[in-house]
Amino acid sequence: MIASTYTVPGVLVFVTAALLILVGALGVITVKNPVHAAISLIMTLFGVAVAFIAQSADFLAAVQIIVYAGAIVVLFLFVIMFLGVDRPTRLNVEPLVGQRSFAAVGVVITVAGLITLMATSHWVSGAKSVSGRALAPGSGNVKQLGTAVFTTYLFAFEATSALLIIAVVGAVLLARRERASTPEEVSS
Amino acid sequence: MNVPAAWYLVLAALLFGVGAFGLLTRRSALIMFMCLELMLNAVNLTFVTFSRSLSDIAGQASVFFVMVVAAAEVTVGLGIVVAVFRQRASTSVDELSELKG
Amino acid sequence: MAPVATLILLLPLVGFLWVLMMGTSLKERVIGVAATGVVALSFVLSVVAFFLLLRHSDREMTVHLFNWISVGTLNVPAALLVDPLSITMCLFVTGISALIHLYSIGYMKGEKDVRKFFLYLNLFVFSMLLLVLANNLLVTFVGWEGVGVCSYWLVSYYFYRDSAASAGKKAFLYNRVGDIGLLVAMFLLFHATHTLTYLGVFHAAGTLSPTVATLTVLALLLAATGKSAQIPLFNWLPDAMEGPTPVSALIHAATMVTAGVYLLVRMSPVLAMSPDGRATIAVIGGVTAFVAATIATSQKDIKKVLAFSTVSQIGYMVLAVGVGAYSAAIFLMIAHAFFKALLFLGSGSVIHSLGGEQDLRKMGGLAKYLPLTFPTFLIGWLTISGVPPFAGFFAKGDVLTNVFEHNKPLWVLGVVTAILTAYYMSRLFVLTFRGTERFREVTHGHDPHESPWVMTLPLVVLAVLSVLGGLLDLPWAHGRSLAGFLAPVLGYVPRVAAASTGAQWGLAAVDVAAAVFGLLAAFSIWKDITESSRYESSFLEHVWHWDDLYDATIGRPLTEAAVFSDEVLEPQVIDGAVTGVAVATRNSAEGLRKLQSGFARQYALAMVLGFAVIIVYLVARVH
Amino acid sequence: MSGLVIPSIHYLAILPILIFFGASLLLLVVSALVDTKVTTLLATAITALTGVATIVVAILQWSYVANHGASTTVAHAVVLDGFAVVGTVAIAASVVLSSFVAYDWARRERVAGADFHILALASATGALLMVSANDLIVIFLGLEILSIGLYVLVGFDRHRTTSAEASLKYFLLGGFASAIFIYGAALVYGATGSTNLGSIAYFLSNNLVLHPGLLYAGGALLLIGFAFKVAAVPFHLWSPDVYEGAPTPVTGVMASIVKVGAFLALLRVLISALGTQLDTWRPILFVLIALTCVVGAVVALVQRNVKRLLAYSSINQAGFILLGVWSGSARGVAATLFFVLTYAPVVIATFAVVTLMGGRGDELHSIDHYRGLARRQPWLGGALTVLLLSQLGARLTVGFYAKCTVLAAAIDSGGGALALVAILSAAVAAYFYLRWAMWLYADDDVEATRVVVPPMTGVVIGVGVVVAILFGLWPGPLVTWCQHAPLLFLP
Amino acid sequence: MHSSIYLTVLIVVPLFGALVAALKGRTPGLSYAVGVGTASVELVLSLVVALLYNPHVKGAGTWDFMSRHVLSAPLGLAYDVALDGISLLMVVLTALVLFLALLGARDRRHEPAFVAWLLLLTGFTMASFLSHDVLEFFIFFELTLVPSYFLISGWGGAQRSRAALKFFIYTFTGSAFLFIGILYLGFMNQHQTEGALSFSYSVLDHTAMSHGTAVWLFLAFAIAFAVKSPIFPFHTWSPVTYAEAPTAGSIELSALLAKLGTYGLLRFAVGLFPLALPTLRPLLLTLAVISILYGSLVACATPDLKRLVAYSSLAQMGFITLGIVTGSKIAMVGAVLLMFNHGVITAGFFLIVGFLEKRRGSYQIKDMTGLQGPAPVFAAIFTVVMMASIGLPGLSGFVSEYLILIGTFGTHAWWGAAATLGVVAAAAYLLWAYQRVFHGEAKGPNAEITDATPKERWVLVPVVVLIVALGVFPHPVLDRITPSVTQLIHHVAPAGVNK
Repeated sequence: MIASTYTVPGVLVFVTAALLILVGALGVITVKNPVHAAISLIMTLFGVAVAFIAQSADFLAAVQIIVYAGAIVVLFLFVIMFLGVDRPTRLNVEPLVGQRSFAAVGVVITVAGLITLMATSHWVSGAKSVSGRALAPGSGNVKQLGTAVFTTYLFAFEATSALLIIAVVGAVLLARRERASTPEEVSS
Repeated sequence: MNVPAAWYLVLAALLFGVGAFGLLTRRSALIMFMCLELMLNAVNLTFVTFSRSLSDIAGQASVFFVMVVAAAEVTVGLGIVVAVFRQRASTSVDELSELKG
Repeated sequence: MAPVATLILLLPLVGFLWVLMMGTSLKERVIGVAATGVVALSFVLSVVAFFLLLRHSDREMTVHLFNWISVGTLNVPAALLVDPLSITMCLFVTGISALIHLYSIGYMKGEKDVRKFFLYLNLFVFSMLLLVLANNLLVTFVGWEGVGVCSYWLVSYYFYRDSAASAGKKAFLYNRVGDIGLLVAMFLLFHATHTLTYLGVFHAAGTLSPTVATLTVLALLLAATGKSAQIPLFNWLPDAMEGPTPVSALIHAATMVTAGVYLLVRMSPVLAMSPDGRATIAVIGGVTAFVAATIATSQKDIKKVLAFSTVSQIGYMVLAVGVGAYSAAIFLMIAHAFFKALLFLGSGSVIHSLGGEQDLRKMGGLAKYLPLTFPTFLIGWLTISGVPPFAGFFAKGDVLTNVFEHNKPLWVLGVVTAILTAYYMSRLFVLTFRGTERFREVTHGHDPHESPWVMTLPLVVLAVLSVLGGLLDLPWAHGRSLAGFLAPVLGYVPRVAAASTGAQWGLAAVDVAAAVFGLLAAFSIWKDITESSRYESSFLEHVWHWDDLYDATIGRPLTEAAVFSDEVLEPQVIDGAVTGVAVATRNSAEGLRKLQSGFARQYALAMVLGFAVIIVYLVARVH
Repeated sequence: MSGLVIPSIHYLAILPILIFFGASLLLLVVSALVDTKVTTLLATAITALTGVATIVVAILQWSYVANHGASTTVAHAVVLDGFAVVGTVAIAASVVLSSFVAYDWARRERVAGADFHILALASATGALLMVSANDLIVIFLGLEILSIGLYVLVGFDRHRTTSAEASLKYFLLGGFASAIFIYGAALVYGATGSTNLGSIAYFLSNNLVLHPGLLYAGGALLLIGFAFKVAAVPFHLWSPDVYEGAPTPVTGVMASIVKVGAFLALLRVLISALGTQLDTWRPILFVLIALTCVVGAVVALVQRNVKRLLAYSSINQAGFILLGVWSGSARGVAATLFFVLTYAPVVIATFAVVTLMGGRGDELHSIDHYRGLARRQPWLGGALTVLLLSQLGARLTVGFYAKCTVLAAAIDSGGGALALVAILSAAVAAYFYLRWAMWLYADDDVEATRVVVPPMTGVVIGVGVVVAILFGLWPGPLVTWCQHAPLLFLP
Repeated sequence: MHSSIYLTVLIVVPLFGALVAALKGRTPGLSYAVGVGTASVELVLSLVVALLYNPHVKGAGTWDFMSRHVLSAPLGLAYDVALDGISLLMVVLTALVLFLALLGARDRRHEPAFVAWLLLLTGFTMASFLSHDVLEFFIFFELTLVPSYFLISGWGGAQRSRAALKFFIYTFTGSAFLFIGILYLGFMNQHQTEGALSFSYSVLDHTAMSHGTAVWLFLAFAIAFAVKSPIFPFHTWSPVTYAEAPTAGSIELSALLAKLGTYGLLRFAVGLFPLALPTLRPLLLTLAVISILYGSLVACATPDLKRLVAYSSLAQMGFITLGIVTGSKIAMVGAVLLMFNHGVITAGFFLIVGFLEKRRGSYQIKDMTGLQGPAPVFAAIFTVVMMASIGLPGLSGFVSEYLILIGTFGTHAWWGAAATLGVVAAAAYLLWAYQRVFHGEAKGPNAEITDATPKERWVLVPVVVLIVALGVFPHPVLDRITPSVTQLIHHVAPAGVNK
């Protein structure tokens, strides 16, 4: 598969996805205005969704759009507006000396290293399909996904409930305004 | 019709790198969160790519959980930002350097 | 015999312990009498032992007391060796000690701490006897150190005088340096012969390699120079005169200072193995005798003069040992003990009469005030000057004759020394008893008075001994004499065999001539002190600047080194290294602390960099 | 298309997790219903009960493991082995102790309600997940549950702006670390074809990986994720700030529960799953350990704020614990278990004392504030001295045997040099522990105000001291217990 | 073979005493009484043990009172006590020194704590001397740090905190190497025997190891012990610590803890790694000789009496080390004897210095002059102690020093000769100090000081008696030491230890 022949549409899809993803990502880290950053984020998310579809993860692509673009980014925008921080910030100054250069060097080395490492092991070295069944394209894999989530990952699935609850509780506690407690409450 | 998995993996790595760089260079907590999201998306992309090349559904299942985690993190994270903003009327991380030494 | 020998040794110790225990409850007088008594008693016992020994078939026996140290091959019993040599030493040590104890009763009357004085004195006698009676080197060493420390205490007896304190310390340290010699000698002998007892060592002496033998002899010589105040360690003795005069007489004239000579004589079988060693000994002795004599000619202090004369006389003894004339050395030692003790006690009597004045320039014309001291001192003077028929003449003659046979240059040196001896003693005599009276301001006009009988009696006895001392070993008394008595230990060398009678008379004549010349010279020069003091060179008065030399070459450098180590090396270098590490740590801590800038983005950066390093390592590992 | 087959679930194995999570849900409901005045006390009681119940369950688990051997359940996602049991006990105990401290703290700070306890229990659930998880994804979820709970707890104190600052810093960096971690999980998945530790181990032991680049990358990323959680240099920078900013009881929780969870999970991943690649990880760990020990000890020398000081001290301790990981042997596993098991109560007790000394507003953390404490209050001062000596590793305190075991493990696996570095760093650390202890006995300003020791906190301190001394005198049983609590998979 | 119960009691009694003293703090003076009582019991007990000790036990060589109980197999932790001629002497010394310190250097500030720490220290020291298990020894060896630390920092002079910290960190660092060495040795042995992990001395001393390993391990051990002793150049903590510590502390430190170092060097470094000895001997001999000469040199210049004693101790430690490493039996016996004698002598020194400080309120030499006038008894006793330290024959110091020197001379003549210079040096600095303090004219406050009180005299009596007795009649002691030393020598003999 690594050396599988590939077709023009495939490449086109990939290029589209790649462009969406990278342009969006660069947008996030370069644009001045947080709102624009959020927009670029959506762009990236779409790109990822495209990549998902291209790799026959249709369901996930859907979730990606709904959850991420639909929920998370909206949440971001909401907070931005709520806090009223949607005015542009100055990017040309970097108070921390050498931060950017070091960051660039570090990140480049890391990413390059990671890619090299992956390359040395021909991108994938795992055993094919530990879970046995080959991936079915299209809707088939929704069922597979469901099965996996409710069998192999049943415990993880249950654990997410804990995760979400604690997230909710936490968010509530954080966002809650200070309730000045009156002395007699603690006098006991 | 597919391009080699390698391409997607490299793409993911780059995305991860961009996210990391953004995290290191942007001062606004909100933007930094977005960068975290970028990184998590890179992970997701990687998972899906492996899932495809291993023709194993587990990878996609993992993505599912990562998304949940991302959601949870954002929820709490934004809550924290709000809390901080209440105290300092700013989302700039650099202003939070009272604790040091 | 065994109990007798043990008692001789223990009596003084008993006296010491008794006085120590009794504490301050005792009266001065009682203490004095008791101390004198025990020593006198052990003298009597020595006499008894002497006669017992004469009847003893092989004139030697060992008295085993108890097992002192025994580890592996090292076995050191606490045991005594009774033989002619040790008994001879016992006799004159105890005898003279007894006399001087008696003298001290009078001399120390009214001193602040008489009890302490007699304590030390008794302890000293004990140590001295231990030194001479021991049957092995280590026990000898005990006595050797014992007398050393006693002399330290007695010299710094007037501790509130800084000069006295320093003198005591100096004496101890110089002796200590000598002790290294004795220790090393012991080590060498032990590892060569696996024993330390004299008899054992002598038995194995034949097997010593020349090197070891020579090294041992030189080590012994070092020990001797320390204890017997020979070059290069002689200059503690004059300072030691800070002690009370009886101490000077007993320790620093008659007994302790001769211990070195005794040691060399005792080790004669080992000396026999090393001609080079003996030659060195002879040279040291001769040179010391001469140098000390020259110094003595210019000293102002009466006791200093006597001190240097002591050094010079012991030089003669060492010289005798060097040329193998052991019995001659012993002979001179005994004779010297008599007349030098006499002279010291006499000078003590003089000082006593002048209320503690020791400066020759403040004396003179004392003859008529000191009816008993004057004649006895006269005898002592003639004896040391070597005028026949006194003991000094025979003893010194005995030595010089032997030297003449072995080593002509040293003999010449000896004769010159004899002249000097006669000269400085006469100078002393003149300045003290003759000429104008210069002591009036010292005595505030009163006349000096003669000392009590306890002090004069010893003078008389010693005077008699000095006169008759020669009888111990007359040249023509073949064998039936000291030499003969000592023969079993030292090997009897008849002089007659070597030198012809004529030669002997010749040498004797030379000695007499030397003595007379010295006398006349002194009398002619020292008629009047004021203008004849130009004959005193400051170079000689300052002991050839010997102390200054040591101070410049050893004393000061060491002191500076010590101060340097204490003030610089220790705190700044050695401890500095430690504190340096501490400081470095603290500084690096401050540095690392800077990294903790408080900026979250920098923390993230640190993580990324660490990440990068790890990745790089892994990439390197994969390729 | 076969029907859905729900995997069999061995409830005993997941019971502790259920109890904890259930308890926190219960508290959530109760606190919504009952008047706040009661709930702080009630919450503490419930937490205590939860802890006790969990420990009882742990005992049952232990006997089960002893009889039937270690096993996995819920589709191999959860593992039940002695190792997990010991971890469970440590976490449960820590939670109970911390909740006691938190109770008195809350009363003092006028913080009503059960929020702390809810979050603490929830986070602890995450820690429990980590120690018994057998799947990278589950570990990741556990990590997140634990972390998210803590992000909130750290920002819990509204009176101090530093609290919120610490919270945000912790969140940002923590999020970064989780991203790295999960990326690592993804790469490992790609390298081995599974996220299940068992399958990974199985795969690695049966296939010789000719091109381990991907595996290495994944492992390294996982390692970094953990290194961040256990605050290993250079991934430690967050911890002093967060320790200082967080409310002191929370700091205690972080120093105990987080470390237990993270270290045990790290052991499981590195030794169970990636144990065959140990030679690759060792050099990395070597550097990490050396740096962690030294930096932790050295920087602590110049700290005036005791919470920061303890943060660095715990960094130094983390270096020691990593020694056990480095050795990668059964002895090393046991040593790590023993260390975390004994370190947790001691450090919680120490922070309990710090909480008391912090006073109203939790501000008084300058070390000068401790001068003459032992002269004013001999028992409190004495207790703190013992706790400090134990962390110093003084003989006859449990700290000594903790260090002894990990050093022994390291040396046994040929890490003499590393052990030497570590113990020399301990010698440096001795300096600030002792200086602190000495100030406790300083004679000056004995007249300063006394702090009252509320009963619950007193109990916690007492427990810490007892642990420190009791097992210091008689470590035998505990050591043996840890020896008999091996990992399910050992290469 | 006698029952090990004696030794256990020896260890437990002081610990128990400490507990009681700490708890009975309320009533004044009671804790002190408890302390003295404990000390007396300990002393009697140690003497009983000394009398019972049998140097020829079947199968145990010269070990007596032996028994071993494993406390934790995985840790290799065990309670393992035994006594041989070498440790016997140290045991008696420990008990004696405690007695002297309590009677001679009472400190009434926070008395219960003071007594408790002192007793604790004694208990730990006793235990380390009795340990027949290397790990156990190490634990107690380290434990002694804590009480000494609190003694110094609690009752010391102006610089006490600095001194205490320096002392602790310095020794702690040193023993880090020891710790690693011990563990390493233990595992090496375990891998060889494939048995349980054990640190028992009699097990470990059969560990086979390469020459290189032996050298490294020896160094690891030697550093710790060199710091503790102390030996040049690891000595710089000792002057400041001895000077700042309270008198009792100085006594315990120099008379006992220092011996822990040399004892460890002899028993563990030399005893366990004889292979390393030939290689390292030149180094150790040189350090020993430097310690002797350098210590004496600095002692000449130091202005403080306690520092002076500290440096003289450094010199004495040099002698002991010399005797330990030469490998000559005679020297080794001498070294062991000197450990004891130096303990007594230095205790005497510190006691007298302490008494003088009580009167003059200073340790500075320049503050004292002509004390022999007003205080002849002090002068006399000081003289005896001083002479013993100088090595005057007939006093205890001489016998040990002489044995060391003559032994060394046989195996390493040049080092022996160099060390012999130390004999002169000792006389130099001590006599000079004596002259400056006791000789001369006593003026002002110096003239007013009172002589030794009866109590002080009684405290000093045992010191003097021991000094004289062991000088004149060392035989019984030597007879107890020699067999154990012989055994040790035989054990290490094949590895190039001559004689």
